[in-house]
Amino acid sequence: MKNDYLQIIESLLFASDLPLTINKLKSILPQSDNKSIKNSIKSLNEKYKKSGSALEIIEVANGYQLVTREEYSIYIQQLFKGRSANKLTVPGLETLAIIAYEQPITKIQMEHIRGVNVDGVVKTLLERNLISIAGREKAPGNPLLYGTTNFFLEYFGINNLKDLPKLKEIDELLKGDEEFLKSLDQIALQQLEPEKLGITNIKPENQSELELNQSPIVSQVEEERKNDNENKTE
Amino acid sequence: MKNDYLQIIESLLFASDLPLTINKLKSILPQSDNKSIKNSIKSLNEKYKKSGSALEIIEVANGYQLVTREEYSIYIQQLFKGRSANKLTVPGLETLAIIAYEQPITKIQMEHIRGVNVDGVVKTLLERNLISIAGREKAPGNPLLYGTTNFFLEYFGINNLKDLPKLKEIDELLKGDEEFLKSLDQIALQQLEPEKLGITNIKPENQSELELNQSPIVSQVEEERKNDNENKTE
Amino acid sequence: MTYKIKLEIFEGPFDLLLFLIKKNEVDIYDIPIHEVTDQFLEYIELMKILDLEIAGEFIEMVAILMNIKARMLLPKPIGISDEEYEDPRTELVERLIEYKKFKDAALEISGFESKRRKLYSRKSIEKYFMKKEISTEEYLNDVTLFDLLLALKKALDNMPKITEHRVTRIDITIEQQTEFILNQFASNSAILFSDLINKMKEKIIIIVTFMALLDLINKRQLSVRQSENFDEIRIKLIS
Repeated sequence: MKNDYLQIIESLLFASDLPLTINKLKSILPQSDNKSIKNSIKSLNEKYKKSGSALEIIEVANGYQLVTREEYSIYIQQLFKGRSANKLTVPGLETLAIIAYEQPITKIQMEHIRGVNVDGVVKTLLERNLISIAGREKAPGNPLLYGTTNFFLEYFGINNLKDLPKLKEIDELLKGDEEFLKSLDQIALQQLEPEKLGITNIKPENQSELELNQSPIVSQVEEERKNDNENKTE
Repeated sequence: MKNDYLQIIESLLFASDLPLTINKLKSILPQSDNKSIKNSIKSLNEKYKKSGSALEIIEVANGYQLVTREEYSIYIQQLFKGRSANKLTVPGLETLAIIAYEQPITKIQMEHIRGVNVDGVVKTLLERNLISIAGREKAPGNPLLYGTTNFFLEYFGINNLKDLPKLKEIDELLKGDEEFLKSLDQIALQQLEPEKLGITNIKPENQSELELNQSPIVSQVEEERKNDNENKTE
Repeated sequence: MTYKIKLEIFEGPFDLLLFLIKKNEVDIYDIPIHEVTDQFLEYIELMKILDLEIAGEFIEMVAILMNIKARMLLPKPIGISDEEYEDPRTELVERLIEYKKFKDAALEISGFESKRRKLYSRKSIEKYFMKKEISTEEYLNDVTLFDLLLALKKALDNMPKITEHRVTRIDITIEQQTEFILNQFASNSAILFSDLINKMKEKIIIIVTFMALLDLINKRQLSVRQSENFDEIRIKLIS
């Protein structure tokens, strides 16, 4: 099926984010050789040209890559330009999170938590309308205070700041005390007194297998983390 | 240039890794409207079909996306071997279904329906960006509410939440449940060989009930799921 | 190995109950509660013997089933008509049906998932186009509230340490609390559980003490009696 062959190559070139070498294509295509692959790529390119497609296959880095024709780059740039304006960087998101939870907050305070200069990030967040100036602190130098905007709420799909998950909830969400619950369940089970429930054939050996592990239930890390969060930044 | 118009759309769909909404396309294409865009996409799809292309445009997550046709997935999988996320687990799918149909919904409500703790599953779904926090319930304790994301739509290939399959009516639920029985795979019990384990109080009647139909241990659904996970890609 | 994988198929007590109902070919609205309860217990027993983790929900379901079983044995109160009488099984049946509804839906969307995974979209070629204009910082798509949380957690985790930071750590082990419990019997032959814990302020201490107590019971050093539900728990030393 010569025709199918073309389509397999097309699908592979389309799905791959890197140029594909002839060897790679050969390894996937049954009964292919260098010549048949080169010919197929040539046929595909002719087909694209004839049907007036926006795509073409180029030879690059010892391989083949499916790309858009040069003349459409102006449109694609618009696509990405708009998109990057809508995006946040990782440092941006971290700073935004701190502002959201600690507002109103000064730059100095943000830097205290993040440990790095936040000038650039704050500027971007202001430009993006995710934060705004919320007054001045009554302290030496009267530094500016920052807080989140209504657009921030809209962006994250919540109605008001009270809806932001609390630090405790974050910890619960991210960690989940599964181990803890499981160990309690095991004990609960052991305590059921199976005879009374009508289970009579559990042998003592088995019961002993259910014995608890002796490690403290809540790890100290967990405990420390809790304290950390409670005493965090003044 | 009517023809050029098709190509611009093609190049944009090709370049984007996310589905593009009509609004997005309109903002880039000069002098376009909903109708002209919809028509162009239809024409493009017809062109692909006629020329025997490996590509097609699907409607997903309130937008359009250029993807490879299903029949080429076996080849592309070879390209991505070992490089993609696993399929969702059964608890993951069940919890996600509950969230999708009942959103916004609290964890307690999910647990009431599923009858089991959902902490771990919810965390995984959050991490995979399939669900997100959607505010708080106005009820004692103000628990967090959860809902599905745009990526959820993309992941399942549906255009919007209305396209989710209808929940079955009661009588429909109760009859003809081969699939369900399979998924609950009784072989589990057969494999246990109760006698060897020292369980002596299972009466012969019960034992025969525990006996299994001799079908392969793993139902076909399971088998497929396993294979998919092995060859999966994103 | 195999059985471990297989037994996980019952995601929870509802799954197991639905399976038992199906297996016995009985009407969901008329569950023979006695048989089903027995089979449910048998299953838990198997899990125990195989030393599998049994989720608390299964234990909870045993309690619910036992409760329904007991109520079914009671005669219908005099003066209550058939219409007014509520079958003790009703709530459980409704929850089972509700659960089944979503279980079926999950199976359907699982089909969507399989299908969608066969359609490949492009990886972004953004980087080729934007290289000159934007910095090398990674940009994020579709940021959700959860991402915001992760960012906050990361920021707090990486926060420079404050020098005069005080951490109150509660060091408590089961061994310590075992000793504590046994010491209580120096002057008393029996103690009440409530007395044992009522001076404890930290939840974690109460929990560890409780575990120590269970441990002692398990080792048959202590015995525990309670006359009725919610009554005081009396703890005695076994000598």
